[in-house]
Amino acid sequence: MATAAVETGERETYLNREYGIKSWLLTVDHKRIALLYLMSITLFFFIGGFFALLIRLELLTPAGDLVQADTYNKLFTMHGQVMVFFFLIPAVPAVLGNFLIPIMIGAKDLAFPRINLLSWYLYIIGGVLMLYTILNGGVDTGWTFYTPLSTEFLNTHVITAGLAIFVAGFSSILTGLNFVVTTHRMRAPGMTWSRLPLFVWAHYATSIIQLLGTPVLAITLVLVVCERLFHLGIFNPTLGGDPLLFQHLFWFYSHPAVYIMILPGMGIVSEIVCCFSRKRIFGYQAMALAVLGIAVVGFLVWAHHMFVAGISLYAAMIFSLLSYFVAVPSAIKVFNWTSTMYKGSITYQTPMLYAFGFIGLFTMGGLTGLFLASLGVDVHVTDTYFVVAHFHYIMVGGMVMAYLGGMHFWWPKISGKMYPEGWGRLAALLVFVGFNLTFFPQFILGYLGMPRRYWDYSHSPEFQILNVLSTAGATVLAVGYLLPMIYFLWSMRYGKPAPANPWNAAGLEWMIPSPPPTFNFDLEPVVTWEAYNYDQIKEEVPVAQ
Amino acid sequence: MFQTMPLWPVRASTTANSVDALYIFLVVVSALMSAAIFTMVVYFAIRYRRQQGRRAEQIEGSHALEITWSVIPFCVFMVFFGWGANIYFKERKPPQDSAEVYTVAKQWMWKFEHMEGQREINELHVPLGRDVKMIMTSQDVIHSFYVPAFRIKQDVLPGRYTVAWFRPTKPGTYHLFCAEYCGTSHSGMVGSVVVMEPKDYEAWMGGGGSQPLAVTGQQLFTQLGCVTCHRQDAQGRGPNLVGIYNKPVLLEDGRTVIADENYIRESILQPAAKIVNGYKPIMPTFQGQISDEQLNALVAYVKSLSQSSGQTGGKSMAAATAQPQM
Amino acid sequence: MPNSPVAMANHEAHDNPALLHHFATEQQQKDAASLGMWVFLATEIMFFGGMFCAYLVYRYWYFGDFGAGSQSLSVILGGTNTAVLICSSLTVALAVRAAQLGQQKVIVTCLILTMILGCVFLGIKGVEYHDKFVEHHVPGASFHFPGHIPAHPDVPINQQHAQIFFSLYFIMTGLHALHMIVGVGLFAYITYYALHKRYGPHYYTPVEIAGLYWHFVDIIWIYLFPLLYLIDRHK
Amino acid sequence: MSEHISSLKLYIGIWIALLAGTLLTVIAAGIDLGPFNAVVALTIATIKATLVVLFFMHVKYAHEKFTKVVIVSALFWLAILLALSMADYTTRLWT
Repeated sequence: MATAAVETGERETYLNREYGIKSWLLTVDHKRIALLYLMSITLFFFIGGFFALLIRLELLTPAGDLVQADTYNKLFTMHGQVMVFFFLIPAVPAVLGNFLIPIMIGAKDLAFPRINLLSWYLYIIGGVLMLYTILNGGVDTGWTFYTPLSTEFLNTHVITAGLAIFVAGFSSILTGLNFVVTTHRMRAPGMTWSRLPLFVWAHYATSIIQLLGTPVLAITLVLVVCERLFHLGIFNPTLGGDPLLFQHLFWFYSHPAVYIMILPGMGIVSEIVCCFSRKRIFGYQAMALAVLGIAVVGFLVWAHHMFVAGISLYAAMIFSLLSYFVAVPSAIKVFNWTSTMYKGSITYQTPMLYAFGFIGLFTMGGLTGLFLASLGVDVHVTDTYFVVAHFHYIMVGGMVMAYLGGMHFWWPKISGKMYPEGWGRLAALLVFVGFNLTFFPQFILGYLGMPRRYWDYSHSPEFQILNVLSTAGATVLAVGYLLPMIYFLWSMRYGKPAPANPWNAAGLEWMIPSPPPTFNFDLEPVVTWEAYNYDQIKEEVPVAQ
Repeated sequence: MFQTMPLWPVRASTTANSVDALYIFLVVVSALMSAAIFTMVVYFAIRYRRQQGRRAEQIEGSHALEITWSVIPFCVFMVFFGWGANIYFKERKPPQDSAEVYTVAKQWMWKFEHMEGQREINELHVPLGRDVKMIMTSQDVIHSFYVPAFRIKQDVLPGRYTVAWFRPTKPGTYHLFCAEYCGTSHSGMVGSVVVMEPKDYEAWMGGGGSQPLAVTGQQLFTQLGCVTCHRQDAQGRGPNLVGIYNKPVLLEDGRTVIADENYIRESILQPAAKIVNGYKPIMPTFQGQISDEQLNALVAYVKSLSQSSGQTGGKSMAAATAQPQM
Repeated sequence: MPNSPVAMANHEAHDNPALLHHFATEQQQKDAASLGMWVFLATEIMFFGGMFCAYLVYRYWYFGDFGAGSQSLSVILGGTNTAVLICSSLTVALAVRAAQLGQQKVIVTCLILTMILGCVFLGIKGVEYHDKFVEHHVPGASFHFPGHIPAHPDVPINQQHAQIFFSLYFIMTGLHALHMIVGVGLFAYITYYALHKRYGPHYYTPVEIAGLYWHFVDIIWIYLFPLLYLIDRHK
Repeated sequence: MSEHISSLKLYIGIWIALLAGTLLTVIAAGIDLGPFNAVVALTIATIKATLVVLFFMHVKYAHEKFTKVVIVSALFWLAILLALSMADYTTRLWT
């Protein structure tokens, strides 16, 4: 096989094996598909981020003076839809999971490479539908699509937005399907379940949610579209339907969807904390069980989004109680990461800084979640900025921090180049500071009673100072997010070549060259060691330049 | 330009006191928990930073420790749950003698109607120290009745009643927000709740020359011909409505339901849905034929039929102001 | 690689065209495909599950109107369709068996029979839809469903509640029919390869996993039939 | 690769059982059993579904236990959806 790389005399990698647009768009190599995903989710991240900045700018002053009310409603709707369905949910699984899972378990590829490519195309079809929606005037249902507002009262592009999410949902399902089968069927000899990196465990748990939750969202969106087209009445109270049924079905997916976002992040943090503490994870078994526990119990709590929606008093109590059950495995994870650092040999490279940030922000996000699970307090703070702050602590403070940490940790493996460490640390710091400045004031705003999705708060000017702080933080955050993109791109051309194992980390992915060859392993590896065998790795993390 | 920046919302209802107490408890416990975690992370990060000649000590984990830090937080969580559930339970159960305000929400305004017949838009006047029960419905989409100073919030749904209640403890004017996104002018669907000293309230109330809601309902009851079947004796073709409010009703299919506002409402709009035992489903439907305001008046009238027998019907604010304060 | 020596197991390079490059053995490939289909069917259960949830709620609320709606459906046609699907499940199972035994002609015959039965099902379904359309039982502006609910001859049917029943009927059976169409398409594809004697005792994974899908669609119908056609029939 | 090959007799037997079940469920629907009509209908449907899963879909002979885990989890999740939703609907009228 004469490949492009061989002709130029370089070592053949997945990047230089073939060139040309076709070799990318028709690839079935999980690593190339991961990069396709990386490019597309980055695009959507910046689209969603742009909407967020406009929202924050509008809220700088109490009056609605930057955009019109309808425009504002579209901005927060599309910010939510783009970020949730086109960034947060696919980001870690489809980019890092796709790239790393086969390598981590010693496989040449995912079980179904063509389905993997199909799932990217579905994502793109969904994404194009979403872009079509945005460019044609947008949609203003709120990302939650609450009926009967979305079905009977709005005349924006609800149907295309619904279809976009429907199609993207199937992309997510196929990714999950591939991961589950791959984890079961493609492990190398010796790679037992108890030797799997926690990153793989986390994706396995995530896949369960994707597989069993997403279809319910899909059918719910089908019903919303049918309602809009034919006015059947299933969610319309004036035709005998129950709008709360929509909320039940929607949150049955959309609450566990939060765990789709955060569990892979937890997997990343486990890898990073172990590597930069030079230690085996504290309580491997509990960590693996905890992600599974979160995935299962996470399905039992959805109606805590509906405590004031008009559900039965008794159902509310059950869901409140169950919500606390899901907090226990989350608490275990935080304590175990902390304990992993105990008596370690810790260095503060960029990925570790993100991991520190994740632990802190996830702790705060999780603890404020307990406020929301508590019925009496939830009545006051639900649908206010308290909720907005809480879920941004989990999704941005948790998931995005972990995603960036992971991107820095594995960037040398993915690209074969080192990023500039100093800039990396600066960006991590900016993200952390900017994030807290943006979202901490929103907790206070929420308890003060500022409802979410308000375009104009001129009736309550007392909310302004906190909003100004939040907007100031958002600009810092924006710089923090732009920096990595710039220096990652820079490093692709100017970065130092990365060695196979720049961090002296444990795990199969570090035993193959950077960037990996097309089929990952020339020979099928046989695993004879436990995960995070840092006791067998004599070298420390090389000192940063 | 900047007004003062409050860090704590006004506390103006009995519920606000209990919610704040729990909230402060939660803040303190969470602060302690996160302080413990942050201290450990920072301490370990510094204490066990990489040093020449020292290597990481491998520790497998400890089930004892893991169980400890699962069980202890879980017990704390159960306190959160129990305390919060207790508050919620009270929030969802309006006291028997509450004054009642019928509320119709629509894009994008709040319409209130007092038992005395006063109507208000986006402004609600209530007397200090009186339990007030909001009986709410929506004409279009889902809204949410939210008064931060009272720490109460309840979604307002089309097609049914939802209920919220509060007892104001501090005179003043407080924000009323719609907290559920309801379309273009969601952020314009705001108003205020004015809590007045009982004397001022009576003066305000005396200003209007409207007729009580139940009387309006009674007139409708006659006009619409309800009275021909729902007679106040056992001879009517429809059930006698005297004294039924909040009482169990035996249905023809053997089920028993409580005749609350939602049941009365449903029985007017869809009479065939829950037929009282021993009666024929002959009543015509009033769905789409009466407005939400008329429906409220009818419900208020039917409930007023239960007052004489010592039941709680639609109590008015005026009746309230005469009562002893808190 | 200084950290820990990676032992490598050397597998002989294979040149079996049916075995994809990233699998070590045929068994691994077959197991992956079959597990993949099972996992997909699990998601399908939840896909229909959302509909079943809506069905359950409204059946609980509007039982009488659901009974009336149900009685307007033809048990004869629905029952016949159930039998047709069960027969098609048998022919699929026999196609898999024939592949396991290497009986090329039987594979093709069974697959064609399956497709014919699938089309018969869809045809009968079409007749039912047509009847409903003629009777104005299709939800929408011209929806009209007069009559009384079965248990209470003097209670008129609530049009809105009946419309919800028929909405659920059409969406559930419509989604099911869509799955049938996909299934027939899959079998057409497989039959093409069966005609080229692609399948035999050593390789019949496509027949098997398409069969799993078809059986699943059959099972959905096994539940849809009593849930939609047989509510309150005795009244 | 030693896959189980079921006998023709077994397949025909299952087929007859399924057809009989269909007939039975139609007959049972015509008898007034009160609330048990639904129970009987769903029981028959479940028996039929189980026969299809075990014999037509070869789960009885699957050498892989995980197939069963997948089926059971999907049903468990469906049960979560139905049970917890109904926990709301059935208790709304309680006071």
